[in-house]
Amino acid sequence: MLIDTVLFYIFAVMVLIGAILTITRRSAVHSAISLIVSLLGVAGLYLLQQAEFLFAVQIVLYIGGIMVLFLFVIMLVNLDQAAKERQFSGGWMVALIAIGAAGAGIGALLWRGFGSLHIPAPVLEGTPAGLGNTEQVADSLFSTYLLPFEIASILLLVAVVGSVIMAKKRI
Amino acid sequence: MHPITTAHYLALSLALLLIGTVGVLTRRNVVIILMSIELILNAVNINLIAFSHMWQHATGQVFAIFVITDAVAEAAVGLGILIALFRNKETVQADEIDLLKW
Amino acid sequence: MDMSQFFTTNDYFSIIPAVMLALFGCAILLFDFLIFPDPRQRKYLLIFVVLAEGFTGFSLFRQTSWLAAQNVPDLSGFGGSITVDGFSIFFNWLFLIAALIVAVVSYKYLENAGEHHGEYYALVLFAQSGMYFLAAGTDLITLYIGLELMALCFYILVGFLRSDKRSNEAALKYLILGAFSSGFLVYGFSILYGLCGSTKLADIAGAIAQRPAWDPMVFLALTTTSVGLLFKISAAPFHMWAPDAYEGAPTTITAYLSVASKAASIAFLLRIFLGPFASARETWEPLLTLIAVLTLTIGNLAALNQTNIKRLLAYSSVSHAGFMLLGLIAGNETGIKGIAVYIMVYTFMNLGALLVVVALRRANIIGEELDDMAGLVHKSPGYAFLMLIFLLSLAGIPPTAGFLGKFYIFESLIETRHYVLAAVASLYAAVAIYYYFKIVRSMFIREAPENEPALATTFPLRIALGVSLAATLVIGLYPQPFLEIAKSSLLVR
Amino acid sequence: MDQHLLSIILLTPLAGLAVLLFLPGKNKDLIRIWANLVGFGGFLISLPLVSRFQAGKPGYQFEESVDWIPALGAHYHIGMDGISLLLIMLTTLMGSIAILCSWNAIQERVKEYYAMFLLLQVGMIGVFLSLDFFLFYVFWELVLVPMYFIIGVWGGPRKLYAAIKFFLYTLAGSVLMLLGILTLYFQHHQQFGFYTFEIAELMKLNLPLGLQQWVFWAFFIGFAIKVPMFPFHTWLPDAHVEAPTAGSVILAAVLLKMGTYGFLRFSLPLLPKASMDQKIVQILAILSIIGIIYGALVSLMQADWKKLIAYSSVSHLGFCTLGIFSMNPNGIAGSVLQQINHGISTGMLFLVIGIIYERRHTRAISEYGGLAHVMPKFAIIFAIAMLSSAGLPLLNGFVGEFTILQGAFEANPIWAAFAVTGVILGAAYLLWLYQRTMLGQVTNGKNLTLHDMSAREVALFVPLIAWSIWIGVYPKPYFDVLRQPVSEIVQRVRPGYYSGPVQNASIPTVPSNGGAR
Repeated sequence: MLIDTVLFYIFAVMVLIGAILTITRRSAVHSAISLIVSLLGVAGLYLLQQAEFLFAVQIVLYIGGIMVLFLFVIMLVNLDQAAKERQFSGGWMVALIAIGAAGAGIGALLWRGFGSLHIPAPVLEGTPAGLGNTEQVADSLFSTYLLPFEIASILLLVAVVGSVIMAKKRI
Repeated sequence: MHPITTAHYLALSLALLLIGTVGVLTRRNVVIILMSIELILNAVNINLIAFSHMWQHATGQVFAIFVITDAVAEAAVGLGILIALFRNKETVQADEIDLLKW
Repeated sequence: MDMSQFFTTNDYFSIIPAVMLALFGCAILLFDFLIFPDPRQRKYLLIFVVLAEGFTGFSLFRQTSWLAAQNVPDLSGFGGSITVDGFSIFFNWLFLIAALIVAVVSYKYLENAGEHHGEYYALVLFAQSGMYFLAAGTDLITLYIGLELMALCFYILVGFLRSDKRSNEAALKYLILGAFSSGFLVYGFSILYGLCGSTKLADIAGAIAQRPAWDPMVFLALTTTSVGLLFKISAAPFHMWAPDAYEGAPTTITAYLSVASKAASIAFLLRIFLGPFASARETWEPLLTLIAVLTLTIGNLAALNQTNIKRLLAYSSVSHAGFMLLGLIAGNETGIKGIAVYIMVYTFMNLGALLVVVALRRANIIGEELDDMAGLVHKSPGYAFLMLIFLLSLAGIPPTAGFLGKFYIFESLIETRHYVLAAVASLYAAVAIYYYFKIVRSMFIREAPENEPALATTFPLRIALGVSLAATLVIGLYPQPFLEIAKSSLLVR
Repeated sequence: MDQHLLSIILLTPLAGLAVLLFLPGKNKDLIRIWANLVGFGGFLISLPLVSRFQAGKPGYQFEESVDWIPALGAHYHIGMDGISLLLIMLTTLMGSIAILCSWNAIQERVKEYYAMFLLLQVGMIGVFLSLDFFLFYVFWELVLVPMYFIIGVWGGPRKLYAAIKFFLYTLAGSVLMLLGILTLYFQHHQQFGFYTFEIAELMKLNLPLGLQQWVFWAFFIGFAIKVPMFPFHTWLPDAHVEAPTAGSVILAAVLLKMGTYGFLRFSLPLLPKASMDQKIVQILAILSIIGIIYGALVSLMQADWKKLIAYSSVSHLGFCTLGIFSMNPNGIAGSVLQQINHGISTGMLFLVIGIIYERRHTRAISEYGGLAHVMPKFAIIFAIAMLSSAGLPLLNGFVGEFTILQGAFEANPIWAAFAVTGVILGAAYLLWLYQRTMLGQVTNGKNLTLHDMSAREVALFVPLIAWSIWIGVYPKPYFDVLRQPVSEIVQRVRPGYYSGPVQNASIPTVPSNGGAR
């Protein structure tokens, strides 16, 4: 158990430090790299929670796909200019309020203890023995969640069409 | 040392949500704003996976897959629009996008 | 393996309209470059849209008659992911009307703006299929993916005028704020899922009902979910995207966005607040009351000094969202029916008003400023008269349809003894007259600038305006059948 | 015929409007002739009402009722009693006169102008006929739009401001009134289990005093803005000054009466307890008296001819509301009669101003003087109008004011004492106006060449003068017509009034048992 606890804290620190660096770095490339660190931390947490399939998805899709897309755009639109300019917008007032409100919430949570959340202790019906994580996910995805899966296919089609329309010079 | 519970994951995800929110609200660079949104979606996924583990079924993981799918789609379209805008205007700073009042 | 257990007749019946939309959407994408490479032939794509809506309408009709024949209130498919009931069918008719009208009037507009057609129509249909799942979905994941499908289509459609900076900017702002808010929404969803281990709305409702009032988890889920939902219906303080997106988008899309997307979001909001959160009413009622008053205030006051018609109508649509929220706050049968009536009449009158703005765009005039409306009554008296009717309806003056929506909202507030809210809302209804009549003043009282061409009228546009006008007047003068339709959509039983 | 007479009267202008829309816009004379035909036809069609109306018959006559929106309990239910009879006759007559007087004054956008007038006519007639609250509200709001355009398009230099101010004020009042209506509507559902807007049904409600008071104030705001009563009157001078002559005439003669009619038809019968509440009655009476005196004093100081008459309306309408809140037969009957009188005499005064304005295009009193030498016919007609407004015996104004003062005295002698000063001031500002404009030598050279009134212009005044003399000399038929509806209202508000052995002099001493059964 101890090793799990230690790993949790290691990954959690990775996630948080990565995230803070993402939103504070001046250069977009640095931000992107920090984001990768943060996403890796999240992937680690997936492993801790026995979501191996999600771990793979996170590495391949997120870090391999989305981040490449980001880096590609950062290279494409020249950001040298942006790096020299003012870094933060005028939204800091709203941000301050958001931080204050959320901080108060988290503070109250920590002060009253996690028990106050009343997270229900589930009645474990026993996991389908002998099924690996990927099989479980697949089982769920293609039976109960068949419909959203189909809708997601249209969603991705729209995303492809949309990014092509937007990014091409002339159709 | 306390064992790690679902509540720990919840607290972590709340913190990540907060960081992402601050990023969206304060940064000028649109690319970084989009990255902050990715942080928020990852906060969601941490929750989902933790709850999925807690309930001992795969529903949360399936949900997380959909969230990732959506993140991909949004990022692709968002960056596409960004390129179209950059072509017309040569800026990626959120508050310089000011033809319409922000 | 027996496939029938995966895809039953119920499953088929529950999604057939959305399947029609998606199929025709794909067909348009294919035909666009395979069969009609010549741009002049592309107007035939409209036939596909009309066919798609025809089949969708037929499917909706079959759903209704199926429900009636089986004598059941609803039909759920895909293991409870989706539920077809009076509510979903009612809202889908609204989406259908809006999409059809918007698509047929877009042809000339796109021509004038020099943009491509194929993807546009496909996206309109895909967006509508997303709305289908928003109105019918009873599962968090279905709702979320449906919402994203709709939103993504709208991000692209808002930015469809790619060479127009305003359009690019509007799309980017809409996307950033939209993605941000749906992040919050899905965060709330993740906690809802955590609370009961299921993503079905009915299960969640049961789990939440067993938790104490002001439970921190429920509160967290409620606030984060509300941020997303309120953003989608453009309630203050989450309304900032609306004026920008409305102004920058092609006007046809502004119409689609302000009508169909708003109706879908209202349906979504009702599904969530009257489903899972029904038992947490004492938590969200004060919250929503505050939001509603703020929405009415900001919407109405900000509209007062707008000079761009689309922006003005955007703020007015913010204030309409406030009125609809009031119906939810009242929360009794009259209130919910009021929301249905309100969104129904809003569909027609707001479509009509924006279609007049569409007609204002001709050869090289963008025609979105109040000045462009000056003296319209001399050049195109018919359009000025139409606009007058739509504006009166938006302002809620009887005997136009808009009065009926306001009537129900006020009545529900009175019934639930929210007298102060009713008084505040009624005063804002009077304030609204001021800015709607700024447009009227411009059209009827100011003089027209010299040598401006008359409005661009096409046959489809005239038909669409005629339909909107007829609906606005008929619902106002003889609402009985429409009230019965709205009543059939009640979620509270 | 009889059972659809009211519908025919209501729909005549609407049918005329439908035909008007298809007339060629270029042919201005054709449009004018048609609009006048419709206006005059509307008056002729309403004449049978006078002969067929049976004075003294309780309840409503010529009733028609059809289900309109069953889901809401709204009906197309129209009918009339003595009060609405008089107001309908006033509306149809003043409507046709207002249309006639626009012949020369309106040269631009003629078709739209007459269309708006006919629409306005439908709304006004509908308001006075509706016996269903929903229908009433629809007509009440319907009036706003054409009036906005009449002021806003064909008005004076500050027309935009005046038009939107008129619209905003009235609308703000009427949406609050709507809340009051909805409260009654809902209470009826609570008590009887079904939704209805029928006034007869709503009168069966038994509401506690507190709720009645709230609803009363909601109605009050709607009606008082329309009347207009004292603190809500500021839109009136603007609207009157900027409106074209016909607009002013119809506004003063008919539109303002919608407010007083509302008090009589809805506030009093539906909310008897609140209407007899000491505080409410006193506040309203005091506001009325302030209106009377304030309106008169401000009139004295006006340099603008039309504004003077506009403020005099505030004063005269103060008499009408004072009569209503005297809550006795004299006060209420006098109030209704005074509403008619005000319609006739102020209508004439605005016509007079219109005639002189068409010639000189100014309304400043200082521009005129000694007109009697140049325009003798004009001077005579103006004199009659002025004296009728000032309340000279043998003309209509006297009868109304006298009856109201009688009623006010019965309710509270102090009220009557204050109100009498209003009569005196009224005579003062009118006579002074007449003296400054008509008498003496012609001081301004521009006035020397003015031509006197034409036959068409004189024709406008003939029916009005005849009517005003009729009321002044022989008012009995009017009181006969009014007796029954007025006694029904009084009976409703003060159930013991007619059976009580000795009538107390003032309301404060009457035991407040109103509404209790």
